[in-house]
Amino acid sequence: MSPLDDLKTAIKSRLGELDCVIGWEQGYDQLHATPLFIRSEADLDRLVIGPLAVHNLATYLPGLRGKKVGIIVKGCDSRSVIQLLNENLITRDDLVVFGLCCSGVVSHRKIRAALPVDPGFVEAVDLSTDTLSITASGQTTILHMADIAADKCQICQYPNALIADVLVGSPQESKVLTTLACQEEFEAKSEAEKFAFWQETMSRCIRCYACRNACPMCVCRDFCISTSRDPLWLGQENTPGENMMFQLIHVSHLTGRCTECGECERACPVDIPLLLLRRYMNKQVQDVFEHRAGTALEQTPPLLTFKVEEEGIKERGW
Amino acid sequence: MSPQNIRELRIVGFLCNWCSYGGADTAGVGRFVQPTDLRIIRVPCSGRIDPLFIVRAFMNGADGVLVSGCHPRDCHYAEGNFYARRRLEMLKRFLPITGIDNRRFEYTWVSASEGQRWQHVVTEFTRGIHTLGPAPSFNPVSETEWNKLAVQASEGQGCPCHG
Amino acid sequence: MRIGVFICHCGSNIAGTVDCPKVAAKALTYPDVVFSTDTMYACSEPGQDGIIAAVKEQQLDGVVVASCTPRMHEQTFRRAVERAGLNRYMFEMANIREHVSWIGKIMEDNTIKAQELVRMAVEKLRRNRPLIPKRFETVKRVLVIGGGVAGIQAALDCADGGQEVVLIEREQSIGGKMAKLDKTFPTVDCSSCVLGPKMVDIAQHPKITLYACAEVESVGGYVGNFHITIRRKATYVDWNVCNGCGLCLEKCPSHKHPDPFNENLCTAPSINIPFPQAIPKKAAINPQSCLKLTQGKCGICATVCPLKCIDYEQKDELVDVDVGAVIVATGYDLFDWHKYPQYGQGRYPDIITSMQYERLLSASGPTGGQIKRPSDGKEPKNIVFIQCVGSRDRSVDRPYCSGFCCMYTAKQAILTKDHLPDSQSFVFYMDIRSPGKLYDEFTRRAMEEYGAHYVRGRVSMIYPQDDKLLVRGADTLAGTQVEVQADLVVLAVGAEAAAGAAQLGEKLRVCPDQYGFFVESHPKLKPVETNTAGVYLAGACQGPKDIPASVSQGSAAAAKVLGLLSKKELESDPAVARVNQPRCVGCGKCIQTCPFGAIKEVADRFGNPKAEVIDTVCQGCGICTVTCPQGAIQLEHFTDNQILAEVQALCPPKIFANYE
Amino acid sequence: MKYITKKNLLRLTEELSSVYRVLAPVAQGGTVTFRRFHPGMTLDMHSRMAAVSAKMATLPQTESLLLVQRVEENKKPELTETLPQGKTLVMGARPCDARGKLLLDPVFITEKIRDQHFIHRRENSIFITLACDQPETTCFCHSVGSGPADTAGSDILLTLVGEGYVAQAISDQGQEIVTHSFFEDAQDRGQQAQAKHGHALELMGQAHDYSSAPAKILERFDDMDFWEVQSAKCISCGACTYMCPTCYCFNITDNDLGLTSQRIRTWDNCMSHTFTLEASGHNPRPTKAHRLKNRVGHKFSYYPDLYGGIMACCGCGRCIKQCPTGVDIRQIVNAAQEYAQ
Repeated sequence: MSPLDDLKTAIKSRLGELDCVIGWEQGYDQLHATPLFIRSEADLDRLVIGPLAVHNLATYLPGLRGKKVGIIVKGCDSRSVIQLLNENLITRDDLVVFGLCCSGVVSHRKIRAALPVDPGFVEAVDLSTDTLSITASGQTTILHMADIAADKCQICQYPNALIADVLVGSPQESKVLTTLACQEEFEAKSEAEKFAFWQETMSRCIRCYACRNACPMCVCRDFCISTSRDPLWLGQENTPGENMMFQLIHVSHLTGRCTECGECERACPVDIPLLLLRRYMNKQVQDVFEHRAGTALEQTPPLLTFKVEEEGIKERGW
Repeated sequence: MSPQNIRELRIVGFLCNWCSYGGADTAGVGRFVQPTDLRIIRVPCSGRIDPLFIVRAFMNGADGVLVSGCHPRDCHYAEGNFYARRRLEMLKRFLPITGIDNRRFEYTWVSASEGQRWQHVVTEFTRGIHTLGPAPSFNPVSETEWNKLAVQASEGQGCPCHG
Repeated sequence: MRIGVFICHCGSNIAGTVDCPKVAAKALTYPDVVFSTDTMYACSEPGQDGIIAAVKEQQLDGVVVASCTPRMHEQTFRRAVERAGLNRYMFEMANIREHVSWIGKIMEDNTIKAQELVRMAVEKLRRNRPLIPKRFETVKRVLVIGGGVAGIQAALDCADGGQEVVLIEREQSIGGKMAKLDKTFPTVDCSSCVLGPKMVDIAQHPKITLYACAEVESVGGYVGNFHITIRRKATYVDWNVCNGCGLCLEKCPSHKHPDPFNENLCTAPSINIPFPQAIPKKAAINPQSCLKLTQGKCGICATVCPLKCIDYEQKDELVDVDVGAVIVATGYDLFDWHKYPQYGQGRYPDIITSMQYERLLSASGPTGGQIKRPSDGKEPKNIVFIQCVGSRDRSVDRPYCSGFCCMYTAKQAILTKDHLPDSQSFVFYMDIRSPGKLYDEFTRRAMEEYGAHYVRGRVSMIYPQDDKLLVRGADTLAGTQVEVQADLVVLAVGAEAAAGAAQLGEKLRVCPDQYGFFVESHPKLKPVETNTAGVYLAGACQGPKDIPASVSQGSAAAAKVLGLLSKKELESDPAVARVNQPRCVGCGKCIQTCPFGAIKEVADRFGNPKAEVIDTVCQGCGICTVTCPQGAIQLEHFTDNQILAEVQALCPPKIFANYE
Repeated sequence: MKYITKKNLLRLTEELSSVYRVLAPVAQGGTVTFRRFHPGMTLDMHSRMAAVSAKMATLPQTESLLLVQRVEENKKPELTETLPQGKTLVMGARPCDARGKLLLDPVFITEKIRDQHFIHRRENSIFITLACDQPETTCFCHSVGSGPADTAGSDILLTLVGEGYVAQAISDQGQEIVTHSFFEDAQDRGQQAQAKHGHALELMGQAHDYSSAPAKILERFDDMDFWEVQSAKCISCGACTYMCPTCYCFNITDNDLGLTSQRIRTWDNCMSHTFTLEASGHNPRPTKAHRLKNRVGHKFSYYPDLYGGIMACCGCGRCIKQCPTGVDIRQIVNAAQEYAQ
């Protein structure tokens, strides 16, 4: 039996006790998946998994608090589930986790970049282990998975769900690579260059808050300080400065909590590389506190605790 | 706001009421002369200082931000500066990726009795900020700069894999 | 809103380097400012009257005073605006003295800075709101920690003032350091004759409950309502029954361990009553040396005790008490002189501390009041006293003066002459510090009437020569080296913070200073208060002190407590954190980080978890406000919007007429 | 019919940018957005449909309405109304962008309310539109009364033929522009353009009939179970509304900055909790189901009810294509239309 069949069998046996199970189905074309809320066995037929099932479904969990739900998670998504549990934002007893052993998902942005014209009219998609072939507007292009895998998959350390009531598929190896060349290249730029980059990048942000609402750790949702008057942290005006301020609020609130699932960047309709900020902050957290969010139950986010002597912090002497 | 004295740069200080604000008072009582750039905001505890206040100051054009609290273990509220230390250290380490020079931000500990230390910290920090000069404005300040931004954007400069 | 601004000249303190009228004029252009003036002394009576009159005439609903530091006069002006009929929190201060006029030289820069600080205060005030304190009742009981002379005085004064007192003492008996002293300066009266009756009063006072061999385990609650857990350490003797007859002491076969009460000059039995006047006069077993407890054999004391009160199975006991106030009187420890290499670091038995010398002088001491040197029991002839051992010395991190060593050294020189008329005392000193009533006369008597030879200088080295000690030092007045052949050397060791003070401070949330002494609320105006409401300091735990000063502080702390508890109700500071419950997502991060346990989880009417602040426990630090990502918990008077308004006032955002 | 080469179109755009505030599709960081065009920049008309519509030409994301300034010598604050200035030209809009613009008119220009800011921009903007030759899976303009070569709202319609564009002047202003020497006669390229238009429409397939939608959606108004299922995967962000050519809801905010204050108008977003949050703390649309119901309902039921049956949707499909979770407004309307007990 394929992992998908295993998964369907497992869900079928638990569906009765659950309000719904969150998975994926095909979206508006064969290239795009979309979240699926499985409420009946009939819904189960539409379930898909694989490299096109890109969404981190953990994002939905805090909003479903109080209901008994099942969720299908990839390795990276499972970190978000753990982090939410650690922060007391969801209840383990109300949750059934169907874990996947994931070999990576695609980046639609990279697919777009690999094609001469936006694949707006997709006629057929064919997936193999290593390739993705797309027929759009009468032309067929074969893309190699390695070239179009999401950034996070290229350095994935947690391909298999870290928390699961049911784990399907055969466990995958973590990647050897732990840093991305593009990240390092960006970090190596001068401060003035980075400043200019964010200025111009933030000038196309439309502050739609897709990055925030797609983020599984943005649990304030309706009560985010960026849209409130009291406290009033952010102006409504759409300027690069206020847009950047919002991103800095987002990163600041994610300090030690970000599971690097990449949903923010994926959700961004104007393709702002938000993970540049996240990965850098996560690296600092790792360096100072030896902490990686959502990799173990019972972790305390580092900003919610302290040590009297901080080995990782070297303060400036005057 | 009145046109600012051009000799001065905009430096914002966040000081806890119990130690550092008192230390600044002690420096005053001792008539320890300091540069006048710094403007101090009094907060009850360094644990009250949201790193985002500092970010906000920078986004609004501050040239430097100085935070000072009680020495570790001496917090009036026992633990406030321990939390502050973690938060502020993360901000300091994070700033470079945003393109804000993190030498523009420092945090330190000054007790209510350390008037001289306060004078030293303010003098040194202010000197450092003057060496760095005025901070660039994130929002373009003129039509020309807006235009420059648009042209820059179309040139796709920036992130190597996303540019 | 109608805001009034008052720019204080503070005589020439501010006006000397700040153009006050210009600052006042500028303030009139600030939003909501309807009245602005400069004033000579805002804090003076006419100054305050001016503020009150302006509030009434101009119908102000907020006041900004730009003057000295708010740490000086914020309370003064808050009371003034209250008298004018405003809420005390509708007031802000701009510090243009300590932070402007006193540290900047250039008038123009100072004036601009003062204007901006005023503007910042105005922006903050525009976002202030009246805050009303909550009222709560107090427990009419006091906890006194430490049974030295300061604690004894405080306990007796509180009890005499009608409050119930719980006095706890770490050692087996109260009395503290003073109980070990022979005589006291400057009257040279017998220490135990002075202290003894007070100790008895403690034992007999109907309002005082004494727990010896006890320590504070934990502290909860807040001013007026502290919940204290006391750990009563096992003494292995049922103190309800023991009558202190002392039979067990005589029969105890294990009496080889040093006697701490006698500064280890002699040994003590493993079951002991430290000294004859001990209060409570009860025996206790030392579990480190008792044969029964360490090896399981012996048990003689249990056999001989006529009241059968020995209990080898006794365990520590926890006692809970609720009190309205706490007086900390935990005293001091003596500096460990072994840090100094020049004094032999313990190789020479005839170099002793001043406290050991007190025990030698004491009639109830190990020698029965005979001065005999430890090495051979001979009476010494030449006795060298070295002052400032662990005082005024940066090299051992004790730069402060311990204050009482000059006096007790003079006293010991006088007593030495009384005990041994043929003896000669030499005193090596740095300066003589004797600023007390009859103090300087007393030191002069030591020199002039008792012939003590005072040498101004430090001792560089002591080494043995035959059965004597050669003390080599400098005489800085004569500019020569001096050498004294001493039979006995007495080190006037300084005071340092008591062991365990830091841990106790943490429990009580009282800060220690850099040397470990507890910090008072204000060095001049609030010498016995701490920054934790309801916790007071008495005696040397706050800094080195002699007996009169300790007793005065004990009484002073008692007066403060009596004042506090005489109020039927107390008001809590309303500048505490408050939860905007609809915004709260119930994640509990604030509960996790609050150092005071001041936030609890409650359920809203839909059963969703929400945070709620316990007003009286909240200390107003604001850690929670930063922890809460959705800003649902805001520290009143220091809300995000108030601080952001200050930031925006200093760093105004750029406004665009066109955003396209 | 006129014709202009790609190269000349760029030159034309450069020239126009000295007279107009030109908004044009520009590639940046892997995406294409409408941005202020300056000489030296390159146009990206074809690689993909601009992520955000050209709505900002007539309804900018942020606009200043009033400025309040305190001048030092004068205690009384000065109040200035900040009306828009100048003319705007949109280069490379799609027919759906131009069509979307028209749907805002009945809202901002009524008998009672005449929004001066909107009217100024509306009257001073020119749309040079590019006909679509390749519809996308998410496109459904032909189902809402438009089409890949719809001329409504445009001043000039360009159609890609060879290495240039056939230019059809629609308005007088468009006519004036095509008289420029960069334009040549289209000759038989006009027919080729026509053929392309027909082909594109053919590719779009059968149009969907939305005529029953207004009534059917209203029938589901109180059926929150229906809306909860439909909105399950919605994450309640504002991407759909901000990218939409026809979403016109705005917010007015006073930025009290003490010495200088400003009243601004910004795009608002009905997917946001604060959109309907009342001062009391009560929110009539507390969940994403309520909010998505409003968005779909407004576009396919309430608006057509108010304005003569026209859907408040131009079928550009941006909300579907760029929704982070793939919420498809067509499916929701279909579900309401086909709803059976």
